[in-house]
Amino acid sequence: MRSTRFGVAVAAVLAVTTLLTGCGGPTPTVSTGKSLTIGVTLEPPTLDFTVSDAASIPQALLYNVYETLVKIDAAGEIKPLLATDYSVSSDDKTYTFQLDPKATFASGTPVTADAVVSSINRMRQGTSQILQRGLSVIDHVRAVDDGTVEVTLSSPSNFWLYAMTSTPGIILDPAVTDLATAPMGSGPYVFDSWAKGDRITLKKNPDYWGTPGRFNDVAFRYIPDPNAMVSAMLSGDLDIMGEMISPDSLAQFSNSEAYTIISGTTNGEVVLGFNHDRSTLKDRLVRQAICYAIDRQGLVDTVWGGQGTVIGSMTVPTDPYYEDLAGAYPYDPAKAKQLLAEAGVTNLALSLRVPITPYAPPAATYIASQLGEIGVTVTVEELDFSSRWLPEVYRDGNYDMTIVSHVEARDIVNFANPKYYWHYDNADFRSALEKADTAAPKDFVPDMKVAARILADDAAADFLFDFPNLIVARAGIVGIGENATSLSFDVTTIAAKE
Amino acid sequence: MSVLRVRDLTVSFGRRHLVAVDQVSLDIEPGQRLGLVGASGSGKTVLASTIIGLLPDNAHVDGSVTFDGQELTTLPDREFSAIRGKDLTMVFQEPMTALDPTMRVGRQAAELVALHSESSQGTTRQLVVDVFDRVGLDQASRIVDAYPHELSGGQRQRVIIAMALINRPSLVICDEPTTALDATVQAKVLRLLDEELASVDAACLFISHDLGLVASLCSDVAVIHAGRIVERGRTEQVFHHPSHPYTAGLVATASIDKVRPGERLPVIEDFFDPSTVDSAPPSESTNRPHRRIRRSR
Amino acid sequence: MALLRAATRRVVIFLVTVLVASAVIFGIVQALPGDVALATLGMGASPESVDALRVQWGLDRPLALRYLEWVVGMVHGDFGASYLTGQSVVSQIGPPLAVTAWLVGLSMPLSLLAALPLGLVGAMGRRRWFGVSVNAATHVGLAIPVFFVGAILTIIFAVKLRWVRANGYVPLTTSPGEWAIRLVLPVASIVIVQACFLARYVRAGFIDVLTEDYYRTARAVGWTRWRGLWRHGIRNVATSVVTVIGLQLASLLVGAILVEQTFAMPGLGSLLVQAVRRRDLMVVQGVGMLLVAAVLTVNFLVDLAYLAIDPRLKRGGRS
Amino acid sequence: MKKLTVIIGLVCSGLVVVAALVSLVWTPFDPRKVDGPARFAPPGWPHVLGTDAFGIDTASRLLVGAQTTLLVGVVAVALAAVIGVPLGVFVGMGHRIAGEVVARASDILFALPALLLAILLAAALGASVTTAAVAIGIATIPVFQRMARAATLTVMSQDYILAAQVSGIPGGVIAIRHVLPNITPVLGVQAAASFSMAILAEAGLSYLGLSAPQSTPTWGRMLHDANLYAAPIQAVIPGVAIAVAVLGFNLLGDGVRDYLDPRMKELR
Repeated sequence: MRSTRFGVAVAAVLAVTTLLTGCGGPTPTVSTGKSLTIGVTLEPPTLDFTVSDAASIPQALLYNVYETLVKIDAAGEIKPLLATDYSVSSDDKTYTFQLDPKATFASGTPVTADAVVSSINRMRQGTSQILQRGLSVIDHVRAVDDGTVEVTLSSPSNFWLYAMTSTPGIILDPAVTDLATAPMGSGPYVFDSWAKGDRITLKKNPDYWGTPGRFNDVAFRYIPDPNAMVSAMLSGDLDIMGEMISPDSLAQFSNSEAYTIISGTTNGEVVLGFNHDRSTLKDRLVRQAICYAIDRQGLVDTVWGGQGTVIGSMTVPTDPYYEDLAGAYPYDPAKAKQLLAEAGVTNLALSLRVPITPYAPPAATYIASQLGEIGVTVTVEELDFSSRWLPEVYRDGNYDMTIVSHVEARDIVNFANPKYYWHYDNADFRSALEKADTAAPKDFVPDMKVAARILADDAAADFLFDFPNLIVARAGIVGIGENATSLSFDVTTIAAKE
Repeated sequence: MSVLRVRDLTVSFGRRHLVAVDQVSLDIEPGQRLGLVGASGSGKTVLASTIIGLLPDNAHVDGSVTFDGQELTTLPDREFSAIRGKDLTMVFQEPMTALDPTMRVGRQAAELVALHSESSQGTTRQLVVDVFDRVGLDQASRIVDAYPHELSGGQRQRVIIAMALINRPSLVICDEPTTALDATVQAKVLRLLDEELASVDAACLFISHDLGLVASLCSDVAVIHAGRIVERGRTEQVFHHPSHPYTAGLVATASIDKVRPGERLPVIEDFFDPSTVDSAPPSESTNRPHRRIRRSR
Repeated sequence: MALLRAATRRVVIFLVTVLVASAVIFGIVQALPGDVALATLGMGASPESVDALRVQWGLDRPLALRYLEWVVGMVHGDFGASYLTGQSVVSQIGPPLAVTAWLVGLSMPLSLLAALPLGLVGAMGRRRWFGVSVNAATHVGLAIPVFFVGAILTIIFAVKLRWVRANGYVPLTTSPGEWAIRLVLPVASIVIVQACFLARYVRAGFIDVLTEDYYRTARAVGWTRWRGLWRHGIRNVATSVVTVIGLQLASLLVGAILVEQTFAMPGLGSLLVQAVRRRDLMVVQGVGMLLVAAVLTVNFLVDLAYLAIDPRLKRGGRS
Repeated sequence: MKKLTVIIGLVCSGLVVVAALVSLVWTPFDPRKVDGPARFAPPGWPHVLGTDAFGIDTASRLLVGAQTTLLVGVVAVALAAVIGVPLGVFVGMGHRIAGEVVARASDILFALPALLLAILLAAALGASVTTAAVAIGIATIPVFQRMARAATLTVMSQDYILAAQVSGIPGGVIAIRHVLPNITPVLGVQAAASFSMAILAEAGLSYLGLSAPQSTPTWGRMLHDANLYAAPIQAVIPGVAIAVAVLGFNLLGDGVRDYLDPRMKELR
């Protein structure tokens, strides 16, 4: 493969920002020594991210407790963290990381090359699919010297370094024994306690090697009930409502002297997934008809209080290769009916089996009503996510349509896996994606745009909207990233003004 | 002065004002024993309940009841309660259910004493044991600690009599006190009642359908029929020379032992036809001013 | 001697019942479709990784063996360990049980305290305006879903007036003040509904007494209406209310989940729902067993309480 | 007063029944038709009770929801009675060992809280109104079993049963001819009470997401989905509807009981 300047270019940017190491530029009037309570919805089943892919684990721990060699900042750029710098070999297969000599784990142990190597190797054993997908491309890892780590890939991958900014790249304290309940990392906060069903509390790492945390403790409170979340915020119990899951209640926080509303983007594409194993849905005309029949802006307005960006493919605005394809299937029920007729489909009846999440059942109600308008009978079923949606829809493919927000970054790759629950099998798309992954960095973005367009043209799914990063903070809380570019709820940049 | 004076007492029930006691007047002198005789449903028990102020909520009372010169029908519950159980007491028909099953009988009696005096717990217990002893309860000191279900019917009725007499009342209302008891026990309890009433010198309104009992215990008798007093007088007088046909019927049916074998048993209707006599059956009273008495049970 | 024999017999029956209950719970729980390994791995799980995790957690071994291990473990006080976190079930049940126990433990006496006067007034005034209105109020209170009551209380007292915290739970040992201020609304919600529920039993109990001859006796010996009813009615009422509370205990412990959900409290019911969703079956079994054993024990104790309250039963006992 | 109770009970439960019947043939709007621009309309015209977050007419959903409410009550009570009553009569008629077994089984069932059953059942079969109703029904079996047993014991102590037994009439015939007719009134009262309890329980299950999906209009689900802050009235409406239904059937049951229970009547 060809050599690349991608890594070098990034490294140049990093050199300038090295000293900032993840700071979002706090105002001078910050106070330290207070506590921060963040209301979020889903509690992790376990804290062991090598076993579980639950997004709630990195939400609380990534960048706060665990650190990675490189991180993603709020603008979607790769920034240094434990590594001050890195370089890529000319064949794009070998990455050499220079570790920050100051870096230590919270336990006091320095972050050495050996620790990094053993951590990465440990991660490669993990059962988590995210870990396996991110790390399977690694051929071997070795410590060049105390402060230098060399990772050799089996083939070049534009996705790899990006994956290393998330859970696959977490560098564990070698002393950690119980990942499920006692995480140990090198971040500005250390894990303090987990009151199951209630909260996870982090406390300040007093010996943090970089810019110290600004709060003595940070609590993630788990409040699944949307009304209860709003009540907690309104009664002054929360500093930040980390996930505003009832956007209709936003009006309660319109007083800008008391609250700040942050509305940005996330990596979550809310997708109306089709089961491509179903004969009717194999037909592109039928899929396109469904896409034309759904008024996505209307859906966002009705289901998510008008918050969220209508998208047209499996990409979100913070992706470097994002292209606005939202106009691909404008709302046109007449056209939808015509396409159905063209496809020769009459009396179409489809199941819409959705997981119980704040967004999916309402979206299903909306979609069922709209598809009813073009004569498609939709039977909605709500399934518990872990215990029923996963085995029945995800594993066994027992569904026609479903709605899920795919929260991981760059999860467009899932469309290249015919075994993935959509059973989408498109050789053109696969080769386009493969081409982009292994392409020279300068070709990555245009190649990805091609791949994304294939999905849109093929109506591989109906890409409903980009899940908004909707956050309410009490006045005085600053530094919250507008766009959630990673799975982390990154508190390292947050401060409280007095 | 009469200990009890009832004047023109009318008691009716419910929205339809069904009359149970109609224009009744009677007097009981201190120490006097008045028998009140009548068939079931004649209004005996309602009359007794009215006197002691324990009518159900839906009763309407008209007329006057004075006890020791005090008007009872308008007396507030709190003041009435101070008289009940002290000067005016009652012995009920059903000894099996008249005692609280969850409380030791001695305590029930002791509370009654404490309720009407300031005596201390210790002396009260002794008083209760004494009274229990007097009413013929063997091993009275053990029985005070018994629960009602541990006692026989006769024992329970003795307890109830003891409770009725313990505060030395001036009037005891006995509502068929022996009906629920075995014949042998009946006689004993009756003798006891006779002695004890005499010993505390209490007047008595003795309600029964049994003429024999009344004759053995009471100096005077009143016959009630369909809510009205139809005859009243000295016991021998009324029983031997009944002036009202209903009384005659009662007496005849009571003397069944005088009927020769093979002969038809007499019934009241042989002597008395309710449709012809002035004693109308319970009627709906109309246009009668009714005062709802204070609710009590 | 007869008493001893009867007691032994009851204990044996009790133990057999508990054992059967354990089999029933194990059977139901194991029959649930779904898979803890898959639930844990989440989206992205591959069949191989699911199988690997199942082997790692010993889920591939025969059912009977796992049942035996579980029962033997429980006899030794070991209820197993959560698949997800590896923590022992006992240590996982502890904190949520404390939350629910506080919630129910505080609500019940308060409900009873409120229900007694309500029921007494309702019984005594059952044909008059004050009793009728009290009775009507209890009927209405009983008909309102408890979580609806909770929501209304939250909006009024936490959001509008800001007198108390909206929701959440802080352990007593962490901060007594916070603990108390967060318990006010959930306890009040339960009390409002539960008091109305109990008041109806209290009322019925007192009305029973009103029709009893011994109440008439009490009145005849000079008790005033109210004091007489209280004096002679309270035991009768206690009998029925103790029965009701005893029978209700399990439902209360689990039913508290409605309030826990409304007030975002990490109680036993929430733990149970969460564990069922994630198919953390050891936890489900553990909580289920705990509840059933608790109720069976309470039923047993209720029988004893009957003896204490109602002397009639000392002979022969309750059939 | 008793009359008033029955009248209010009849009116409230009658409202529910009428609403359910009306919704079979007519609703003001399609209770499933989403109308984005009309969302959160306050009560008025043409949406008498306003609209919900989807712009669906609340009055229409409320009417259709009455069907579900009744369905839950009927299914739960019928299930509980059909299983519980024969067991109760069987035990009450004095089968000693079988009786002990049934009593213990009923203890276990009683010890399993209704909600736990519902959670497990929803986990096994999926959350739906039917699952919820069945779970509530199963949990109510012991109530009917015990009630039927107690009532049967009372009946069995009557002389006419003894007479029947002495004349060699088989137990089954006695059960059907003498016991069942005599315990029916008591069970009727229990049925009304259980009916309202079932309605309330279903609302609770809906609140936990263990009953109807959003597409099925039920009162519990409407309450569950209501946004307390954006449109509190949309929570109040189903809340009141549930209360009216529960109150109605409770009062009806009470009224019937008062009517049947001679002890409740004033003594003459």
